[in-house]
Amino acid sequence: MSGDGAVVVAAVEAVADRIQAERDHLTDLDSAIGDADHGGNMARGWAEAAEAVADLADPDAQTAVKTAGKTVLSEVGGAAGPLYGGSLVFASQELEGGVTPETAVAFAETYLEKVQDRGDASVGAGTMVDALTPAVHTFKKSIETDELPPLEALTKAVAAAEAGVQFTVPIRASKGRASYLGWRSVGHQDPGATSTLYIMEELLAVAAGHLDSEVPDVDASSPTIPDAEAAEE
Amino acid sequence: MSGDGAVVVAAVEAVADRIQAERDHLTDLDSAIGDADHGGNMARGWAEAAEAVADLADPDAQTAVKTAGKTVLSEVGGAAGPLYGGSLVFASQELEGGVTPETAVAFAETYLEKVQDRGDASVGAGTMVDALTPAVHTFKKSIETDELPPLEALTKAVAAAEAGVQFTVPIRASKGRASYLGWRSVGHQDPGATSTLYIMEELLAVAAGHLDSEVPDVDASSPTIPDAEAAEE
Amino acid sequence: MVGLVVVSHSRKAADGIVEVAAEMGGDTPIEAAGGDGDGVIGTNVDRISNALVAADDGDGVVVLVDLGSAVMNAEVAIEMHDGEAVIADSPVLEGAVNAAVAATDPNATLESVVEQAEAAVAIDKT
Amino acid sequence: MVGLVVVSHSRKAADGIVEVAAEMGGDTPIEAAGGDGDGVIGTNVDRISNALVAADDGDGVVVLVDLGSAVMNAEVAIEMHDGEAVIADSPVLEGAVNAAVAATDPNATLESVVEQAEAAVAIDKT
Ligand SMILES: Nc1ncnc2c1ncn2[C@@H]1O[C@H](COP(=O)(O)OP(=O)(O)O)[C@@H](O)[C@H]1O
Ligand SMILES: Nc1ncnc2c1ncn2[C@@H]1O[C@H](COP(=O)(O)OP(=O)(O)O)[C@@H](O)[C@H]1O
Ligand SMILES: [Mg+2]
Ligand SMILES: [Mg+2]
Ligand SMILES: [Mg+2]
Ligand SMILES: [Mg+2]
Repeated sequence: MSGDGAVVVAAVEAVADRIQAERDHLTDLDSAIGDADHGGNMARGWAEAAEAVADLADPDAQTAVKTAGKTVLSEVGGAAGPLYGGSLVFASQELEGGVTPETAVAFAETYLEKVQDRGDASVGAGTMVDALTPAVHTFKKSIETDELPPLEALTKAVAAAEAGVQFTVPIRASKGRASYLGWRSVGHQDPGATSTLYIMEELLAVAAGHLDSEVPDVDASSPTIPDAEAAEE
Repeated sequence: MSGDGAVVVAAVEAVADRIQAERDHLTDLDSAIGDADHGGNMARGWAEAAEAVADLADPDAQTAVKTAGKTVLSEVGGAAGPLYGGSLVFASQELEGGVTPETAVAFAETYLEKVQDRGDASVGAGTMVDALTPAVHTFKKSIETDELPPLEALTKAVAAAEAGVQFTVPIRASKGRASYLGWRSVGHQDPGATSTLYIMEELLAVAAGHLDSEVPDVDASSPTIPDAEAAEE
Repeated sequence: MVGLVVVSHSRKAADGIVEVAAEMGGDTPIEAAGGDGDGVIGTNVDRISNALVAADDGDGVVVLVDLGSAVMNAEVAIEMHDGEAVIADSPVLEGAVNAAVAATDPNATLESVVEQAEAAVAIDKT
Repeated sequence: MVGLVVVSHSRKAADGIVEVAAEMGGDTPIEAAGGDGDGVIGTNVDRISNALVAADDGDGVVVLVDLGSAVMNAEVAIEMHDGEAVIADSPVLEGAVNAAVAATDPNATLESVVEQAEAAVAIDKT
């Protein structure tokens, strides 16, 4: 197995390992503002997804992503099932021609659209959308406008996701189970935003290994994206 | 065992037998506009009530009625439980001084009030209230205004209940399960109104036996109550 | 007949809600899709898909959902379903009872059953 | 803490609704009173009474009901109960979830929990 498909398989496996490692932390986050199952949901779903993609015979990237998504969709009993799994299945169509910077942007945008569509959550609702939206915006601008190399774009996207995760802490949740808590959701980090960040970090690591290069040293605390200078250019 | 308590015990047994005999018919009525359990609910509840009152050692009327009501309340899983059982328990207080025409009227009025209160059904909602209300009004007027002998008053009350049962047929139900059917409830006889009539018929039969007299021959199709002549007197 | 599917995070809840609705539902096909399939609290798109197939005799299916992922997984299952199905914007148990009764109307349509399910929000209990 | 009692005609439904609500309910005492006690569909005043006692640790109980005799039997049980209890005018499952969450608020009162339960009618699902 080689090429884009193999990279996707490696990425799914890396995500599965990472989620397994963060399982208890994700569950703790979900226990504060939800039903304490996000770690278990995600660990189970991604472990199954890793097995499913490993079983594919020399898949292309689209097939591997679609298989991972279908498995997560079937195996995860919580909101993460349709949100992660369903959106991966849907967005996999953008990878028909393999993984290039352009198809990666299209994939990211389609994935975001599907998550927003399925969950009906705007930015600021205290969900995974808060991590995903700045990440996708940053990735797109970095590739399309700033013409940065893919790894650098992805690094900035990860930093953007991190900012999004932090943004969920001080804001009142208005979607998902955390919204049941009303004001009591303020001060809590969203589990789904957090797992979105972990997944992106793994994508970056796998991409770096694949592109055989170091992860660029981008300052996560001040990502350059939608900042004043860039806007004025 | 003798006196009022014994009459109540006999009445409860007569009701239990009658309901058992009408069980399938009541269930058929409830199957058309409800959940097909009124016959079973009532048969079970009254059979248990008959056993419970038979076990009492020389009860007074109040105790016997209260025991029957408590048993029906505990044993009947449907609306009939709180409506028949709960109202009997509550109204039993009116029989503290035994059964006289006056306490019987007070009992009937209190029972009706409790049924209306518990079920929040007005006359014309297509429920047992439609049988009970004219029966209680007629009984009260027959005793208090017309000064009829108790058996004659009770006979008129039974005729009034019968008119109430017929009244539930053409009207749209607005309380109880039949109300879920909306317009489709029109044309159906209410099971609870029907069982109310059966109970009153048994009360009349037992009272007649007790007072050792014939049931007076009152024309059921034209009860004399709230009619024009009476009103003008 | 219009069919019903009841989706709840709890298998027991879905099964029990079907029991309550069936009391008034005559021959209405009513299927439960509760729990995530491993006895865990959650919802599962495959269970919902199977329930849709079982409840659909060609006249469409009204889907009653409890919360959160039940709604999203029901949407996914409906998108994959070969036939008409609609999620009712109603309380799950009360909507199911209303819909079950509405489905027994000889003139029932998918629209009329959804409408009755959604009318359940107006039910006063006290 | 304010406690909850879930009354449904189906034992499974009551038990399952408690499962769903407990997911979000922390230490909230939540008791099921489902079915008529003989495995038959219905409600039973004695079961409700026992559930009230079990759920009441002195701060009162919010009672969630499904339909018909559930309401009347809950009223009877509440009249007989030694303590404060209120029926919420809300959908049974959605109200139970809302109430369970509301009860975990350190400032919760019987009133605030009923209010949140009743706010469940406004939940949009689609
Ligand atoms: N409507 C929604 N839109 C976007 N994200 C959502 C929505 N509902 C939940 N989420 C995300 O899903 C996460 C919870 O996932 P999980 O615990 O697996 O599901 P559940 O809430 O069903 O138990 C939340 O932290 C949030 O990020
Ligand atoms: N709210 C109400 N007020 C008065 N009577 C009612 C009410 N609800 C139901 N009933 C009576 O109860 C009868 C049904 O009793 P039953 O079948 O034993 O209970 P359920 O409807 O719970 O199955 C109805 O025919 C009607 O006369
Ligand atoms: Mg969760
Ligand atoms: Mg969950
Ligand atoms: Mg009935
Ligand atoms: Mg019943």
